Formats: sequence, C-alpha cells, structure tokens
Amino acid sequence: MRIELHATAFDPWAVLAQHVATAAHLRGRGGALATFVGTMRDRNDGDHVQGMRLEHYPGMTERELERIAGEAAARWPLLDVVLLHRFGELQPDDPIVLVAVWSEHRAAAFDACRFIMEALKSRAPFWKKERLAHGERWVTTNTPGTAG
Amino acid sequence: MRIELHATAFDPWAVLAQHVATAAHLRGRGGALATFVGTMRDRNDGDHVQGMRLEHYPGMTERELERIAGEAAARWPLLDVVLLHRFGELQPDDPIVLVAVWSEHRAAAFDACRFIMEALKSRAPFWKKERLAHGERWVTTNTPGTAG
Amino acid sequence: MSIRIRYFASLRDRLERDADQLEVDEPLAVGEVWQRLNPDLPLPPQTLAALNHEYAGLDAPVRDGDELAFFPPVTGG
Amino acid sequence: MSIRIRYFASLRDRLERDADQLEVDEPLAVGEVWQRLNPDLPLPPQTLAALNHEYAGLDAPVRDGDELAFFPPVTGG
Repeated sequence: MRIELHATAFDPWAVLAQHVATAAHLRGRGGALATFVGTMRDRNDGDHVQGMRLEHYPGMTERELERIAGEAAARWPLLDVVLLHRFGELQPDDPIVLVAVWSEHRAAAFDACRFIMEALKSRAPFWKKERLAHGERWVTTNTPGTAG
Repeated sequence: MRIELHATAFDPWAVLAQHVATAAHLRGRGGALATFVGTMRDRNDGDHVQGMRLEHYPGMTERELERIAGEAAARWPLLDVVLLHRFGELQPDDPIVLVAVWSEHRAAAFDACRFIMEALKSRAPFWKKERLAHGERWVTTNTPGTAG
Repeated sequence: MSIRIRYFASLRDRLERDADQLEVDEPLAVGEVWQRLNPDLPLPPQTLAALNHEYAGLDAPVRDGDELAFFPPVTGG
Repeated sequence: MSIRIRYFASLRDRLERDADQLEVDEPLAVGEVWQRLNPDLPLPPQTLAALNHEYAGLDAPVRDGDELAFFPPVTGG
C-alpha cells in the first residue's frame, strides 16, 4: 500500500510502470487493476480556469487517505493500493489524483477503486481554489459520483 | 477512439502516456480517466499456469470491440476510449486487455469502463487455452463481474 | 447457394476441422446449417453463432455468400 | 485546559485567521468551542469538524492538548 501527497506534478504512468515493475507481491497474481486519474480541467461552471491552488490539512489528510484505503482493503480482497494526491499550485491537465487497485479479479478492483474515489471526494480534507481571469474563487461542491 | 488487437506484448503505461501526450481533444477537458488492465495470472482453478494461447476470430473480434465501444459512447458523454486486447501466446503477467475511458466527470468514466469490460467478457470472441505442467486446457467460463 | 462455415476454439478441436463449405439450393436457417453439417452431433449447449461477424440466433436465415461461425462461450479479457 | 483550533480554506478567509488558542477550565464540546471563539457567528451550515485529525461531531468532548479543526465541505479528487 502506497499513499502519498505530492507538492509538485507527478506522472501517473511512470508511477504505475515503476510500481508494477518492483512489486514482487503482484507477480503472477494481480490479474485485475482498476485505476482512476483525475486531472485539472480548464473550465468549470462556464468559466475558463487558469490554475488552481489545492489546500490540504497536513497530518489529517494523510491519515484520512490511509483510513479510506484501509476500509477498502477490509471490505474487498485487494492485493495492493496506490493512492497519490496533489496539493499546491496546479496547471490545467496536471494530475490531481491517482487511485490504483489490484486484485485477483475485476469485480473487487472496480468496486474498491470507485469506493476509494467516492470516499476521498467526500472525506479527504482538500479544498480547491480556482484562479480565473478576473480573480479567485473557492470551489464549494464536488461533482456527484453517480450518473444523473 | 482507438481499438487495437496486438499479437505481441504491449505496455499499457507507455500506451496511455503516449495517448495523453498526443490527444489534443483531451487537452484541458479530460478531467476523469478510468482504466482497467487485465493481466495473465499464473494460477487458475488451483493449478499453476505456465502460459496461455489466446485465440480470436479475426474480423469479428475487431468489429465486436468497436460495437461495444460505440454502445458505451452512445450511452455516456465520453471524450475518448482506448481499448487494446492481446491475442496469441502469453506469459504470466503479460497484459491481456487495456480499457481506458475519458470523460469530463468520473461517474461516466467509471460506468463506461466497467460496461466495456463486462460486454467484452461476455461478447468479444476470444478464447483462452491454458498451458499447464501436464498439458493444455480450454478455459470454459469467465469470472463473474459482480462481487459474490 | 454457397455458405462458408467456421468453427473456433474447443468446438474446432472437438469437430477436428476449422471450416466447412456448404452448397445448397433451398433457404436454410443457422441451426439447420449445423444439423446438415453435423447430423450426428446436436449443437452443444451454450454454443454461439455469428453470421457475417455479428451474433445471430439459430433461426436467422442464411444467405448466399454468408460466413457463418459457431463457437463456445467466449473467455477474453 | 489548552486547546489549539485551526481553520481551513474559505472558512479561514472568512474569519481572517487560521488558528486560535483557547485556555479554559471547564470541559467543552466541539460546538461550544466554536461559540466561545466566534460568539457573533453561528457555525456556518455544512461546516465540518475534526478532533486530532479525525472527524468529530459537535457534541464530542474536547480534551486538554487536543487539536480541533473547522473547515468547509471538502473538494479534493
């Protein structure tokens, strides 16, 4: 299980390639890998967004992410979880979050990956402040996780 | 939309990194990416599996994958789909399938990625033959896609 | 009327051939083609059929020049 | 009894400070700490509270040395 906060941009594909290459406990076993990558969009609520500052609560944010991953591991038969999240100054297209869940079979990998994302969205202490052409604004609500 | 059959091993992370780097239509918009990677396990039904031959129906397999991706694109607001599948001789840990679905928001990306995997498992003409220590055997059923 | 028939995977192994060619005068449905070619073997349960690369039912009519395929449940992904 | 209180994001901007320190003698609950520190501002709806890095209800008791945090709904991911 690897849970990290990153102050600067990370490359989700390099992280996954490196993790798979070095994770001996996945060798021959990790048949199913579900991942989610959230990146910064350059539009929100009809406005062009130039950049974003992602605030967090050092200490609590890490612990809450660990609790969420632990809950997933208690509920599904998982082989591994990688969970990376940015904070600080972001540009459009920067990855915000990477969730990767390995299991022997796809149902557990899919279910746990989505559970982690929904729990993170509702519980992990992060706050987005968008930089627009005419100033800054706090994002006040997250997009719902179920299709409308 | 990129749908490909591969006769030899592919690297899902290199494919995704390259796709994201060159896909101008995702720039600033593709906020949510859900992926699934299925790799070959070295055990099945209690036996050690040394290798696998993945047979397909050239012509129909490509068309069925295109139909499945098209159905997903008609049902959810997707920005892009990458769908790669192996055929031929596989070794343990070789990627079998990569499904990557981009959307502006995560619900559509998650739902469509899972839909494509379930449809592929039940409809795409592929057949696995496992190579064991004492001979070969056809895989006759797929693992269910919902948690038991 | 000329029809090309293909068999895949364990069904091909069981039949010990991967294709048939059938020349007939009267119209036939998918299931009737199987019976004509394999009179001693009822279609195995769960066998799937595809007509010109698209799934088809056993009562679908087969036309001249069609490619018809029979295969076991798929196990990809 | 000494309690450290932290504010985050839009709530910090609104209060124009990111932390408070409270010294009290009697036991207090989370919601009472807010009232004591912000007597003119009822706790904004949807505000979340965390005690020692774990979510807590407004009636949770606060103990000496605790770190208490108030913040708006989270928007990560």
